Amino acid sequence: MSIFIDRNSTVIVQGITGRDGSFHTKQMIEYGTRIVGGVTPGKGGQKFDGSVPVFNTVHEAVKATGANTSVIYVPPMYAADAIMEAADAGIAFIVAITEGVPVNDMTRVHPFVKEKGARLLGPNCPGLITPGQSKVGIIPGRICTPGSIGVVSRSGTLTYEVVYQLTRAGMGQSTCVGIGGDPINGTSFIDCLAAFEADPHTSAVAMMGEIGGTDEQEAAEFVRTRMKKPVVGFIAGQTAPPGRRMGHAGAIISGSAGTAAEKLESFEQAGMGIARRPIEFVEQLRARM
Amino acid sequence: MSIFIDRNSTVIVQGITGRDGSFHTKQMIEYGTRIVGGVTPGKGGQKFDGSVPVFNTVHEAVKATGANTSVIYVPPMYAADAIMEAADAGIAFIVAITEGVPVNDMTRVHPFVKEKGARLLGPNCPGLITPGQSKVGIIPGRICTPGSIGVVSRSGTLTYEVVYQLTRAGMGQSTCVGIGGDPINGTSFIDCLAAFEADPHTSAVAMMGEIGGTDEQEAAEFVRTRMKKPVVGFIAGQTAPPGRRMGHAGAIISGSAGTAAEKLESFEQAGMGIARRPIEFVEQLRARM
Amino acid sequence: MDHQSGEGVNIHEFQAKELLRAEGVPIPPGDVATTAEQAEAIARKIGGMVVVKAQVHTGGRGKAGGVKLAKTASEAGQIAGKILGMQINGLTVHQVLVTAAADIASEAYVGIILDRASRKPVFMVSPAGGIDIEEVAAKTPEKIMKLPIDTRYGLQPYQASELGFFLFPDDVKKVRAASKIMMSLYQAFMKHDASLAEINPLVVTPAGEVLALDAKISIDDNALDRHPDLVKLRDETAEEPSEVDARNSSLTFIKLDGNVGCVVNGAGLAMATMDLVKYYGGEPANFLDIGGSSNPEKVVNALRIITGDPSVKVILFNIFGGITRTDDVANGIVTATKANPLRIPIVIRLTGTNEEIAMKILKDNGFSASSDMDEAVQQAVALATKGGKAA
Amino acid sequence: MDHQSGEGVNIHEFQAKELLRAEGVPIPPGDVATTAEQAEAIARKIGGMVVVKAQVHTGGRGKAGGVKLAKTASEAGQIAGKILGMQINGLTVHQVLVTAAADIASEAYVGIILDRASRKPVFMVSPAGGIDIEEVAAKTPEKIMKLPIDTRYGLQPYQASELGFFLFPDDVKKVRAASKIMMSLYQAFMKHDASLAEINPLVVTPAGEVLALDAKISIDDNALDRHPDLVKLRDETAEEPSEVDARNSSLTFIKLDGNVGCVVNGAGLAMATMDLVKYYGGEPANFLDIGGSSNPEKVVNALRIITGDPSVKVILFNIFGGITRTDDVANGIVTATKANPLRIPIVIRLTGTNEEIAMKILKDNGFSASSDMDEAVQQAVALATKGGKAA
Repeated sequence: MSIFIDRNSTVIVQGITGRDGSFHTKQMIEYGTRIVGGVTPGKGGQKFDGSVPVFNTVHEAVKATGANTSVIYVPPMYAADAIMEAADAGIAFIVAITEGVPVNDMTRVHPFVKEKGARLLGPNCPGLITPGQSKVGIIPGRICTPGSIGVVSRSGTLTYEVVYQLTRAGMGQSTCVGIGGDPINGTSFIDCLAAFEADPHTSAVAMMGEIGGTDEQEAAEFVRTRMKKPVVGFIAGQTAPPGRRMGHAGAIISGSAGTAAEKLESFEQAGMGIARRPIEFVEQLRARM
Repeated sequence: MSIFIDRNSTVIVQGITGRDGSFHTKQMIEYGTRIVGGVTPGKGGQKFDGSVPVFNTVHEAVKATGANTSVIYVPPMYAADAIMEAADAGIAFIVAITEGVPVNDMTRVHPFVKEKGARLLGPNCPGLITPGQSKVGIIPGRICTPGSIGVVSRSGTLTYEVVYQLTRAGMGQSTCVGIGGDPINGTSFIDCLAAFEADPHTSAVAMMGEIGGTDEQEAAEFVRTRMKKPVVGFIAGQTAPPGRRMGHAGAIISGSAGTAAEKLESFEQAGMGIARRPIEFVEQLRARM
Repeated sequence: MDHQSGEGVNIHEFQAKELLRAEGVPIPPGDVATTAEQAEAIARKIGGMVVVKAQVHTGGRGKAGGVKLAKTASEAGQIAGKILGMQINGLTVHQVLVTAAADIASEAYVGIILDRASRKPVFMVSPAGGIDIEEVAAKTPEKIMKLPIDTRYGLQPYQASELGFFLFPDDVKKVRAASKIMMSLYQAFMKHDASLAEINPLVVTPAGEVLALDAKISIDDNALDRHPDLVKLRDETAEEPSEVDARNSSLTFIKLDGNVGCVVNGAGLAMATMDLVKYYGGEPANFLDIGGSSNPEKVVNALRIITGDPSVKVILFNIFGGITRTDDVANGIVTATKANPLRIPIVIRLTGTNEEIAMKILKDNGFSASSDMDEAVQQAVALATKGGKAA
Repeated sequence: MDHQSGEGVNIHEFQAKELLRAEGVPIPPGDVATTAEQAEAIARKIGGMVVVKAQVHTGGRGKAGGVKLAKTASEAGQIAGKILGMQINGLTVHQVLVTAAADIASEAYVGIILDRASRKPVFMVSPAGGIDIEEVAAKTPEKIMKLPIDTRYGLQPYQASELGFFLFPDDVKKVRAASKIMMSLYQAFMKHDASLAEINPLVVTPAGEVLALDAKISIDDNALDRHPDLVKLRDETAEEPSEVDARNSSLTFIKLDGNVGCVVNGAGLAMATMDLVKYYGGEPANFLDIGGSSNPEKVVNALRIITGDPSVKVILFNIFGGITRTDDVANGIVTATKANPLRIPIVIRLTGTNEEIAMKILKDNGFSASSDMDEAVQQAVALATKGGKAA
């Protein structure tokens, strides 16, 4: 079917009455996502957009709606608290869109979410979309089309670019996931690859990495040892100078680790296809399916 | 055989060169406990008592000796740290004798030990003894004799009293465990009862509780629903005035919960034998074996 | 509900309020006075209506007349003069708190209690404040919200907000104010190693301000070593003198109403000994635990404290030597009775470490001793009931 | 080893030392000077031998002559006069730290780095201090101990002790001193939301004292909102001016050496665009991410910053509208070029949200635009290489 979300996902929006929250809630509803409630402390009892009930706390929202998914649009200094509130209230899948969450906050949030048995996607991510069924986050719905390619990426607009190319080429997607570029995030490449491998409706995976860190190398090792489905990879930042930051915290090269060359080398060793340009995903995937 | 320790337990002593640590280490060695090392920061490389190697850290001690058990005699303000060090170093069974550990420390230590997969006995406990095999802690060895009665207690000298009576009556013990009287401790009555139930060499259990809290009631419920072996219980503090503390933090009555009457009532409902005086353990156990 | 788990050192209301004020809890201005004149001066400085409150470690101060409203500074002085020196539940009032009176629109309860069942500090809040929270728990438990806090993470803002919405479901401004107070209360609880921290009542004024009108904090005994500042707050004049004496001698002692004075090592055995006294028809005069270390000095102090109680008719020693060396105890008995010969009988039960040496010491000094607990307790009860002489 | 994960705001050595000193780290006395006279006065106050150290955000100060020993106060003044105004790795020295010189018996390295692999701050210590830790990591990795810290519990004393024993296996006094410093370093790291906190070297004096001689702290950009005090420490004179300008316009900008000026939304797409420029034989002049929000003002600022670089031969816009509305971007381009007509060609690629409206706006104002990324990049590279004119 898909990974993480489908037509049955029941979603609440934390920060539903905020600027970004309200805009994207409307977009999600329009796309068909089952938005069952929203949370804004002090606005409990109101209706968003005339129909979506608003609650003061996530606990109340979950109790009243039975939601299993939450998407977070609260300001960065409140994001860690919002994630923990969702996990504590029993939300199983939490998508944190918020950009600029202090990294130290995430060192506590990560084990908390794990202890509660929840899955966190993000923060600082565009969310995810299962085309034709549900979108949770901010990925533009009209660039996607249902199909069998799983897409996973560390960046936002680059994901859109690739998905757009795939759609134009007639290659639909099972689920497109943006895991976010922060140093500490909830869901890794490997988590997504494992889910795609287990999903009967995914036949191949497009993976977009960046310079910095070793997540892509670990993902490649996972592909090599644990996956049967074909995976095509791309690394952004081949021309970035070492040691300078590039907007994402993850997009850094330091010393010998985390270079594009190193990552592409690991892709090759894992037998993955390599897209040198975004557009090459199409031919590389086609060649392997 | 026994629970938690036996002749194969390899034990290190944290605080081995201290006043209490050195005294009881000698007693343990004399009893036959396999003391394989000790830890005192800054005394690494020395030998205790001419033969036991001393290390600077628990990690070093575990690496060098392969110890699976640790007993802690460090001062109260350092006890939480010592317990966490032991758990972090891979010690599976940690016995904290230290009295006077701040309770807030234990609110962090408890989940830490659990996360590391270790078992903590205590703090503020006399430790335990498997007669004829190994003693870890301060229970006087000569009052015990090998046999099939499991003994578990919240207090120290009261345990000795009962064990002494059992031994005088010819009723040997499989293992005698003092779980300690602090509000937050590592091993509960239920943990010990479950272990005794699973131990083929234990035929009956003597359990000594105190007023305060609801541990005994929960233990009684466990006996009722999960145990086949006979259990005889005792509650100290029947004459204690409500709301006053009695040396142990646990020995408190507050409101309707935690009274001796309530606890004894729960024992009766669980079909347990009741010892009204310490000496009555002998007849009550004999009647059920 | 096991409220008071964790042994606590009580501090006075005004001290608790200082600790909370330091964390940012809004509290009406006030100060403590030991004389009527001081009280009047404080009231004058505050201006307007004040409350004069007896500072003693007991509940029911209001019912006992220890809390009074004063309209003027001079009235505050007069009231303070009456309250100072008053006896409340057997304790003398040495200090009063003079604090600004607040108009009250509603009262709530907010507390944190260290809870043994969940192994965590537990927040307990209720919109039904101002009265005894145990009464609320018994009669209307649905009006209490309990929330255990994982101290690895601390109280999170969303939790404080949940607690706040339970108190004020329809007013987000009050929720924010109450949440802030709960964050501060938690900070104070953790910082000072409290076993209990309570604001009762937490009031809302007609203007919508949220204030702490009364506060109670107990500090974990075990943590005092790292809080020298808090040790100073301990007010020994507000406690039973024999218990203060015992604590200063490193003994755990609680005075009771019977006539069999008990000296035991270990709290569990001490309680079991008292129970056995009762079982055989006697009444224990005290709980006394000399602890584990074998220091003859402790025995001397224990005897001094017990014989200081005129209602004690017999002294019962019950010592099971583990860490405690029974010969040390025997030496203590000999030393103490040589210095201050006993005027009441003594029954000694000793067994365990160095028992033979102890028995010899006692015998050489004219004492007899048993190694059987039941036997010793029966003998002590008989002596207390009929009068008579052992040793 | 991904040292610098977490974007960091660098602060100067003297500022880092102040933060550490506040947590109790022993550091030789010193102060910062902006003139030779001030430096001399500080040296006089300190007395004895001092070190004069350039305060710039770059490594290799020593090699560049930015760190010098002075025997007297007047020598310190002379040296400061030489160092002030000096260029080190392209950065002008505006401040020097004058600090007491310490005798050194041995040097160690102590650092905490936020590590993405373990998702924790990681302590990294080495008895081989004073030199570049990356060199130690490469050549003698066994001389480095790494210890991830679970921030739910914080650095525990036993861990600080383990790290201390790794540095000083045979001297428990030094272990204790170093452990205390590590506890303080961790406090500072957490308190200030650092992504990096380093003491290098941590020295032992011949008398056995353990001291921090140099310190470096980077603050997590994302946490600055809760640290207004730290924002003030940001020294914009020590950074590339165009990057400061971009940051103040809420743009992420990094200057590079090529001639194709890139304006992109999203860091990943921005890097992919640069890579594609290179792929087609061109050289990007910069990394510029206008971010997600669609504010025409940002586009105006982006154009101003890029056209300020004389080496830029062509401007390439690559916008994939998601949150970003492409019509806003189009309006920004029109506004900016009306105010300041472009003297170099511009290539525009727009697709996504409100694409049709954007295309119309551009067409109405005489611009052409493509919806294909490869096509646009190829065109821009061709223009940069051969010269020419689009739009």
